Amino acid sequence: MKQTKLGILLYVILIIPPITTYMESIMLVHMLIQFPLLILAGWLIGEWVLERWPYHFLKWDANGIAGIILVIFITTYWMFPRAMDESLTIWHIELFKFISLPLVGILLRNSWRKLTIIGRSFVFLNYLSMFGLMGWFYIDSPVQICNNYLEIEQQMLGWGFVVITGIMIVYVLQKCFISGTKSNVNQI
Amino acid sequence: MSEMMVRLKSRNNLIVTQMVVTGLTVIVGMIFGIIMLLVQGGMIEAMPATFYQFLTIHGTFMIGAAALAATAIMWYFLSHYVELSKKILKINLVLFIIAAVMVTVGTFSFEYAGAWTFLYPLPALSASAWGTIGALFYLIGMLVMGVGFLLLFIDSGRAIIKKYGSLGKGLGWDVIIGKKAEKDAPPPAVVASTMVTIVNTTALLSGSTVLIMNIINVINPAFTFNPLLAKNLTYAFGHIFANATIYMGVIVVYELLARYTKRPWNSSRVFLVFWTMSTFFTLLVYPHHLLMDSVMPRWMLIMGQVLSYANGLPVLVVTAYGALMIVYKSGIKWDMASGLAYLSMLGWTIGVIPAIVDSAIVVNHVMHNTKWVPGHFHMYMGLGVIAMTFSFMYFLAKNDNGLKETMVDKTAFFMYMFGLIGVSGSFLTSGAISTPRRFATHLPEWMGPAQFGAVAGILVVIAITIFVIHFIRYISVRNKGNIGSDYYDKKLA
Amino acid sequence: MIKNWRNVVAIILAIVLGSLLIYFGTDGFHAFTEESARTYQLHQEKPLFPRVMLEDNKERVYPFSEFEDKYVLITFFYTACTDVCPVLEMNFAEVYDQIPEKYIGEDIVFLSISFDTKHDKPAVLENYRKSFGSDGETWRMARIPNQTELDNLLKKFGVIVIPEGNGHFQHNSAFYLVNRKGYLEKVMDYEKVDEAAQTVVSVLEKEAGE
Amino acid sequence: MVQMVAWITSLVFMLLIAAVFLVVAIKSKEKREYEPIVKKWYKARTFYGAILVILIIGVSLYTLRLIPFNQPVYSEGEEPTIVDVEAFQFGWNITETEFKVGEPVEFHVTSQDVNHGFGIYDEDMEIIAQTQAMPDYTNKVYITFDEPGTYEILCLEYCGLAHHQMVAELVVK
Repeated sequence: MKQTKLGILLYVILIIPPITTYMESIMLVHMLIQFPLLILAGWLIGEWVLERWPYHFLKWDANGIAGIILVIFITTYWMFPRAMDESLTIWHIELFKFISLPLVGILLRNSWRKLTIIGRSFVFLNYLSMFGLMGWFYIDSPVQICNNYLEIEQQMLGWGFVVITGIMIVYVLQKCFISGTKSNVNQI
Repeated sequence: MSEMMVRLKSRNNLIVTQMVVTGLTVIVGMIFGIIMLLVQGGMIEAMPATFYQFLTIHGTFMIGAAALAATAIMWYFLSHYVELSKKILKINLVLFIIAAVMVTVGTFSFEYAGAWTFLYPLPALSASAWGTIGALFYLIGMLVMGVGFLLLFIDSGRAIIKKYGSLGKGLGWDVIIGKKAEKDAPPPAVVASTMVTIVNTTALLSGSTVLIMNIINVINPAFTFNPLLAKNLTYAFGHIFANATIYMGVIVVYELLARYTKRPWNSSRVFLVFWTMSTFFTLLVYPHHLLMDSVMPRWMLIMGQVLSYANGLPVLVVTAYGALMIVYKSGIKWDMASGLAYLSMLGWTIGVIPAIVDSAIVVNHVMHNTKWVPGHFHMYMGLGVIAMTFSFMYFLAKNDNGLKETMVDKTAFFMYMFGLIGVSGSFLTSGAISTPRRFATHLPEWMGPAQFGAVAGILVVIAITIFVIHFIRYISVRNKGNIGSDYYDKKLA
Repeated sequence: MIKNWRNVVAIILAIVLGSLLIYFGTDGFHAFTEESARTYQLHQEKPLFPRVMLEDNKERVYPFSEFEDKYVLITFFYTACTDVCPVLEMNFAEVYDQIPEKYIGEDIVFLSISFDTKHDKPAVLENYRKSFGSDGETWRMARIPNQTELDNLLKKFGVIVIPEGNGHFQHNSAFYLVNRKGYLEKVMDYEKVDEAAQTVVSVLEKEAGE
Repeated sequence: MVQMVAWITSLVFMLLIAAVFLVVAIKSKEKREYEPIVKKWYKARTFYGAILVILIIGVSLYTLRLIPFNQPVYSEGEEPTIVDVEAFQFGWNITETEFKVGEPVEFHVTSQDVNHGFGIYDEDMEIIAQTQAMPDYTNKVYITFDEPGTYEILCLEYCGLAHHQMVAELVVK
């Protein structure tokens, strides 16, 4: 239960208004730090959730596919420039953010271990190309896409995505081309 | 029947189904192709809308069929060496059929005619020729097909890594650097599969990215993307995906000729080096499709030309040369399977020549997007990949069932060979006289080669139909419970 | 298959829920950015131009209702702007030129509203208008001296202005067409001049035909 | 011109390859040990591979000397005529369509909507130059017409149902 406590602590810190406001004031931090931290909080809390209702997850999401589909949809939604804008101006979108992203973490924790290697690789590769596209999109966009952020911030976010994509590519390459011992090869 | 036999049979069943789907798709695709040539030759009339729908369907079906057949070949032989997932193969086939239906509905019911290259922003901006729904059917269909293939290649990558340790080792890098002896090198089938896994995963990722860009743009045209990025992604996808079919298909040549001549076709160090070169070149040469975009970075275009030249080396020096060497004074028994395998190497090698010629920037300046381009790939794909496909079919029929080949089959072989040389030759001639590619109508001076091509095309369709009939005969014999004598599989068991 | 019916249900449910989220999150795939959402919403809502006092380039002061019974085509800008606004006003001038003369001043008035109240005094506006060929009568440039009124207008019309602190602003741009009754009729892309001019002319013609 | 060279070069190499395949197929009837064949032909391969590499380097250097998208160096006092070309579904907006023989011309080609191809055909309907017309970007073609006559512009990138009807004319006097 150590993870759960940590998760709750993280979540509480994230919803403290000054911290929230600060994080949201910088576009890069908003999308690439606050979002992932919220997901991480969910993942940690997932420890308790999965223990509390193990059978529900087993029954309804035995192979992890339903969970991962929801994860993909929710994260895709949060990648729209509009969702980010609206979370600043409309309170119920902000509320939805603080509920849906931790939910992503919980679902991800359950689904990820149930997915086969093929499923995991598929999801991973899709995020890789999606992040690459987002990077290009935010850097190259000739207009300001978000009303609440300056263009320069938008480009910084774009570069953030490019860096993440780069790291993901390096990860894939080292997994596929630098073989370790047989045992860890099995878990791409 | 032993458990092993049952497993093998169910595995072969899937492959056989996949080959039937391919064979039928190829015939349908060819018929559309002939109709287009007839229209261009002024022998029949069709509305431009109809012509371009046929163009779209022809391209999509042929690329799809080639990929499906090639993956069947790769899967069949690769599964002798590594443990592949049958479930994934099945999922891929199902997704492919769904995709084919969606593409057909989009094209014929909703009049989508944006060509198989769906060059952004054409799907969205059709000058009101087709609507959102048609474009979405087509694009999502392609996306579904992409998902199937992506899963398949993730699976092959997983299996190769599991058996050999890494994709690098699948390409035999440890043999190249001398850490492992040549005799322990991965067999050619594994090397080729590894190469294709690497390049096709990349291709499919760029393809799905540009498809999603197109889909968003079609749904909401206010949302635009950078057209040059889209073009790069499209050709990275199209070029690699089309090329990879021959690198999968060639596995059947490696396996068959070695067996027929009873000579070993092993992975030597040179062989491995050249396959690694092929891997990189195939990934890097797609800018030769963009030579006529002077806004591209100059170094990319020059790289496109130089690497296209260099990319001819592996096939000219290793693969084709190896095939010639193994056949030379071998006392080989020629039949349909070995004959088609040998013919496919000829098709591949001579198909590479016009491609190399056209990849020179000065030549491309006057030959890009003329019929020279289809001339090259009809040779390369038609006489290359398709010959490999039918070589594999005859191999399965003979190996599994000992089904006899007749004079009709032999006649079909020559009809097919001369027919396709005729088709490709007519395209190349058209290209040399500046006939533009993808034109619904031709000027009178362009019509001659098109008419010739149409006649040659009819020969090819007849030949292919005979091939497919032979295969269907094999299936009907097979279904009578006469499980064959796949000596190879038995040996494995 | 049957034994994991729950899984199948869950997968279908996930797809349906996810699609609904994306669908409503983008107003039925219409708006991926807030800007497009805003335009879409404005077209749905057609807000009323609020009561404001304008002070124009000739130092005349009057309420917006001065233009009652005329169409008003509006842009929002500030004169110190170095990137978007000059283009915006240039394009505005092109639209002005494309409207048949018989409508100008009679049925339609052009109005550029500055949101830089402090800096853009009438004299500045008077100077600025000349560089775009505005006549100061049928195409006026004006500011709204009362900050509260200005803010209210910007909010109603969804104009977003972020001061950068160095005398510059980040803002969004468009052509706004307000009808004779003072309601917002259309929001048009300022980069597509011909399209905007056509839209305005067709609105005017349609009325004349009635 | 270039087309003919390309066609003949390709034909020669293709026939050469086909001949080799034919000879090997005929020789396949004999049966010999594989070892000596491998030994002999591996040696030959090294030689043959080296020749190919040299050929490739030579041809690359030769063909890359003058790549068509390098702006030509104009002589003193000579100004090229700059012509803006805009392609659209389905036609061409060309700012100038009459030229003189020997006059250097730069076509700056772009597109309003989708990708098109800007192909210049001479009187004999042979392509003499081309570039892609794409939205948001401007590609350039440099050309000096050597012969008077009527030249045609055809679209060389599939752009929709009237793709084959996108024709324009240039007159060179």
